[in-house]
Amino acid sequence: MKNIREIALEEHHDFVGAKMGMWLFLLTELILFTGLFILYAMYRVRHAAEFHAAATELDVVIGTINTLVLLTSSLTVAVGIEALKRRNRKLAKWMVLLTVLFALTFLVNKYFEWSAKIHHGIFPGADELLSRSQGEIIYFNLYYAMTGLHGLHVLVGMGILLWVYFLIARKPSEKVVVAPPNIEYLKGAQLIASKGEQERWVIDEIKDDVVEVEVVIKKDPKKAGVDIPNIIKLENAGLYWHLVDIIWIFLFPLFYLIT
Amino acid sequence: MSHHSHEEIHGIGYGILVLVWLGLVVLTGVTVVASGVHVPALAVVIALLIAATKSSLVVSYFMHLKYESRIFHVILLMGIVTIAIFIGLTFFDVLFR
Amino acid sequence: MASHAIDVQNAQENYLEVKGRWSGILSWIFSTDHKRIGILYLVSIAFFFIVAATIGIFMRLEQLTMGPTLMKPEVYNRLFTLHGVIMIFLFIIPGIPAILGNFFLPIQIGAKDVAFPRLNLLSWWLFMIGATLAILTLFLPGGLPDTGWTFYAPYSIRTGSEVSLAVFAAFILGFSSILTGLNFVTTVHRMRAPGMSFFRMPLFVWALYATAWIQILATPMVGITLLLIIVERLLNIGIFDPTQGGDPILYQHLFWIYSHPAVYIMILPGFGVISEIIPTFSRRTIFGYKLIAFSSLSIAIFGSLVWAHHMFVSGQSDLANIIFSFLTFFVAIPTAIKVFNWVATLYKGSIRFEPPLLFALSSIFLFSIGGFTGLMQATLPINVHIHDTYFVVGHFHYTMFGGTIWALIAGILYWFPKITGKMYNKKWIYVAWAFMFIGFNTLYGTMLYMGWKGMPRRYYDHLPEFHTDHVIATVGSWFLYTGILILVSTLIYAVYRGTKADANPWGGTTLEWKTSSPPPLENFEKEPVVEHEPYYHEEAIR
Amino acid sequence: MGASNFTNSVDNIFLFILAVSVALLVGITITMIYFIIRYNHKRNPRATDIPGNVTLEVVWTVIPLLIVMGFFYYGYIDYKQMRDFPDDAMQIKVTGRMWSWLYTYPNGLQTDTLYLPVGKPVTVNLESMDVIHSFYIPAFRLKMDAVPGVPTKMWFTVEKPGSYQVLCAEYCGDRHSYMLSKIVGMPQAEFDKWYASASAEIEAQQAGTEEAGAAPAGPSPEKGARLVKLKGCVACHSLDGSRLVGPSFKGLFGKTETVIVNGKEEQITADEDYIRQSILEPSAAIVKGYPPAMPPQRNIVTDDDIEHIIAYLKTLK
Ligand code: HEA
Ligand code: HEA
Ligand code: HEC
Ligand code: CUA
Ligand SMILES: [Cu+2]
Repeated sequence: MKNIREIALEEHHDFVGAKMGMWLFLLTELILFTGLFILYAMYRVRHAAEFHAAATELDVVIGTINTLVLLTSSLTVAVGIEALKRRNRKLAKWMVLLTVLFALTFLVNKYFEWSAKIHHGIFPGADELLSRSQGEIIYFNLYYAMTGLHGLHVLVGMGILLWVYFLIARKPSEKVVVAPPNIEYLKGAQLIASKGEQERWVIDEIKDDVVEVEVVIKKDPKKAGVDIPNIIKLENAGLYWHLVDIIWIFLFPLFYLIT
Repeated sequence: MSHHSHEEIHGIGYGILVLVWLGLVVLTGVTVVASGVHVPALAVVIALLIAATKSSLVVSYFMHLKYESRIFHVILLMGIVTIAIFIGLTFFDVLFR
Repeated sequence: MASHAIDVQNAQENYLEVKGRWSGILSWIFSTDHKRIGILYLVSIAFFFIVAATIGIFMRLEQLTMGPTLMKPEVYNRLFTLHGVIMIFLFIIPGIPAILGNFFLPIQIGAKDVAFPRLNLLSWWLFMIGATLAILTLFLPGGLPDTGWTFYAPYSIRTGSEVSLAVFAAFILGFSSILTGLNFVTTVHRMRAPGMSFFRMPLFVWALYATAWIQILATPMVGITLLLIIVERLLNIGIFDPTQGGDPILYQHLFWIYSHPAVYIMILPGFGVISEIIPTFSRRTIFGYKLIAFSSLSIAIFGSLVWAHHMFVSGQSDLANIIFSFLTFFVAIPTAIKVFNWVATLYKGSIRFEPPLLFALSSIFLFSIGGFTGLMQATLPINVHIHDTYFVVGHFHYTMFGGTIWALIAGILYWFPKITGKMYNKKWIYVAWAFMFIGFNTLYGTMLYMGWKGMPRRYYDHLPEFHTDHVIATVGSWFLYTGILILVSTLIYAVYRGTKADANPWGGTTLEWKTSSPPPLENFEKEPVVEHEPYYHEEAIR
Repeated sequence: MGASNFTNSVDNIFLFILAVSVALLVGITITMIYFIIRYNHKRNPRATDIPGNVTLEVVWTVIPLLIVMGFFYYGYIDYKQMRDFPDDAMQIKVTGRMWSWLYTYPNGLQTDTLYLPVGKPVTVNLESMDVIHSFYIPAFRLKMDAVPGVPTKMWFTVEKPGSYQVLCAEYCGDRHSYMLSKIVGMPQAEFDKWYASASAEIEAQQAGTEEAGAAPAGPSPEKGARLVKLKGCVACHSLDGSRLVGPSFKGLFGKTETVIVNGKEEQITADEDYIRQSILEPSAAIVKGYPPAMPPQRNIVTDDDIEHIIAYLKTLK
């Protein structure tokens, strides 16, 4: 049996810390795209007219549909997180699954969009493309680079959401530990242990001479339980997914709506 | 530390989330319609403003930033300022070459 | 899952003795203990450093004579690229944060570990994977890249060497660096011991904190830039390619947006080390604590405003040149504040002159030369003349090698007893210092001189008028190499045969000196409570 | 007087900054050493804690600020001149390519050494045909990148007659360090004489090809010899049999060699057609053992030029 210090090190649940880590990571993703946005901005001011001309060739309808799909997927994942926080595991599962389905829809749409373009000989390095004006070449190269990288992020986000889905769908583990690393903190601390629905345990009977505590909570597997660490995993997955959405919010007008 | 377990429980209501989503959908409609404006410079500004509004909605509600502590706001601010610097200073080259 | 299997009874054991789930080498490469990861980095980084330094020696040998002798131009070009790539991406950027930062940041703030120990291990693995990929290019048909560490387009798009893989390796290394930064920021925010307010943090932690922000905010930029090089090469997405309407100058912007702030990723932790050493050996508190702390942040901020000073003759707009030249000068101010405060800290101290102090002060001296030459380069008309000459090569060796690496060595000497529990032979360190100091200035001082005379960099061969200078520089490199070899052998000898060091051999005041040498697995027997500012020397007159 | 109109001013700024820097460096170093000795623990057993001093901090923030602003100001003044292009300057086009410089005068005259009159402003318009190069004349304290797709320029006045080294300062591949050339400054009268005679030759040649298509002078090995230097062939092809980036021209004509066509090896004899193809479409057949590094020369050499070059290659036994 592991002792409390081991658990503390292994499953050190600093939720705020984990979320902070995720936000910092999102910053790096933002900057990654900033590189491309810089290029877009610079080439756009130089080739404004050609960008406009090229943009007419994109299908605004598909673009709008995809925007709506992503927005809705953001909603579903947000609702899913909310549901899990309220220990409504069933709703959470459905919502995450729905989000994954939306992501898939987005990718399928993108696939059709890209293949239509490629079919018309508009893809990087194609003779048809290279015969156009410089601004148009750049526009389409950027289009492929930016939506491509974004698509990659959709794919990754989908994978993460699926993974979290399976974590949630799994039977909650026997043992739920929310013990902070230090015994001191346990004294008088509030501890949520989700035995069944939304139950709270308050531990305050730890005496001063206690140096070690083992927190093992047996759960009734028949009731819907939630592994608390999964909440933060879903929250972080959600944060990532929203970022993917935000990037699209900018890509959409910059590529589709500048006609 | 376990105090935050509080906050894990009290999230925001489903209703607000749906409202925000509705707002986003409406704004998407607006930006599509507004793209018909035939003043190029203005069109870009409008499109970017709407996109910024939309993303701030996503950030505040869907991403919960409104309910997070100050340090999270600082983190986001750092990112935005950095992006502004990177894009802004590059313009000094391209616009004046 | 992590490899911590701790037996409470034996918590007193130091981190080197702890028996975990794994044993032997596995107990290192799968350890999530920040101290073991620090040592992992130390060993791997030192290995790459020796490889790249040896390449440097070979480059000098080629320059010893005029005309083709030792190697062909295509070999030389690959060597300086490899030298630069290893030195930058595998050595100096991870250098101090990954080795000393990993080891001491948690201890100095009284934490048990970093915020994300497993992520920390992942960073090291990414580092190794990146390094392996970079080396792998040697065995592919195109061979090592031959572009210089800057990978300028369009040359990097056209050359037949294995740029794609090398660039991908750098991309992965970038992620390793980002994850370290992310870990440190979260650690500083979330893991400080009771009483450790921001203004009680040691300055080394402040420096790492500022560095971590640059790592997070700037590194993705080089990530995307290098990705674009890959897609240009493999998928023909011509974004910088002039034949497709691309603008090669924009590549340089993106590259330097990262790579200039990166030079502060390199130097800030070095400044942090110096800020630790000087008060310890002066036995007094540091002069201007807050200013030094904030100057780290302001270097980080100003440092992100000046990137295009690498592009004064690239063809960017004149206005951009003027603005970036102007902004560049501001970086000198926070640096000046640091230097003056360090010097002031010596004032009325009770100075113990020991090897770490010697190296720290030499680092200030050498870095100042690097900094002043930096100001010359920032002056527009001078830059027009000396851009891409050996003057620049001299400048960056003075800053990176003279500043950062001398500070790294100072830090290693300072914390060596804490890390290993052993003390080295100080006499030999002084001998090594003499060789290094003389060699260093002969080698790089001469480079400054010939650069001013007009010797371009990345030249396989040189014109007769530069021959004497090259010979002198090469001889200097032998002294330098000798010095470093003495230093390293002294330290390696001390690891095995050194005398036992006690917990606080230098009289330091920060938390790492309040635990045993080497520290126990969780750094402290009992979580420390902080009551003073970091450099509180009890015996000092107040 | 300096070699160019900028030589002296740049040197002066440099010396000024150098002097200030050395003074500061020496000052700081001496202070450090003095403190180390004066406050050694043997002399000063107990340290005095001084956590800071606002006045001092302000002083050493403001003074360095003033100093560096001074540096910027002097630099700015001089740089403005460098970028203030005179209207009456002579316009020269400088083309960089792997790995040689080509100079084109206003009347179309092309040379591989840049002859210039002393005392007359010259604007150099740079362009590159492949990767980035950088046109560097150390004696003039000037350089500027030649960027493919982006026109760049610089200007100067040669002030002293003489021959000045031109280097390439942006890494551009294997023979970057051999991308050398010269600028020769000569008094105006001498320059005019040279310009007239060199141009006359060009005009004669152009006139010749235009009007008398029926009676060409015939391929001339001498012209060919000049062309391979002017057009930059010798940057990659040696004339003495040694291996540079490409195969040597020596003994090339009539040789039987293995080339790779569409990935398959073939034996060919280097006849006129093959050489023509090699120049205009190098990628069609790559000589075994060499990289596909030769750029197509379609815009560089004319069909006539090629005939001269072939004639010259025939003489290289
Ligand atoms: C550790 C790395 C490091 C550091 C810290 C610096 C610091 C600085 N660098 Fe350097 N630099 C590099 C690494 C670094 N550099 C590298 C690697 C390159 C070349 C890359 C390549 O092309 O391959 C380069 C190139 C480079 C260039 C481009 C040169 C060219 O290619 O044309 C310029 C131009 O402005 C420059 C300027 C500066 C300045 C102004 C500082 C300032 O931060 C310096 C500030 C310090 C001081 C001023 C000295 C200390 C202060 C005092 C002693 C107080 C008194 C001072 C005053 C009163 C002024 N650097
Ligand atoms: C930190 C960075 C660093 C360091 C330390 C060095 C070290 C050396 N450099 Fe460096 N150099 C660069 C970074 C560095 N270089 C970069 C970025 C470039 C630009 C590349 C480009 O153009 O793309 C460059 C370019 C460059 C050139 C210019 C090439 C050209 O333009 O043609 C030359 C020329 O001689 C040179 C020489 C040397 C030599 C002789 C050494 C050393 O060999 C000096 C001797 C040092 C040692 C022998 C150290 C031995 C170390 C150990 C034994 C391990 C100790 C370990 C611990 C203490 C942990 N370097
Ligand atoms: C950038 C380098 C470069 C330049 C400049 C260059 N070449 Fe080449 N050349 C090569 C290389 C490399 C090869 C071998 C590979 C190939 O066949 O394409 C080659 C091959 C040739 C061949 C065929 C040689 C053989 O052995 O079959 C001829 C002929 C030739 N070049 C002529 C010229 C002429 C004429 C010029 C100038 C107008 C010129 N080259 C300029 C690099 C160059
Ligand atoms: Cu051309 Cu270097
Ligand atoms: Cu820089």
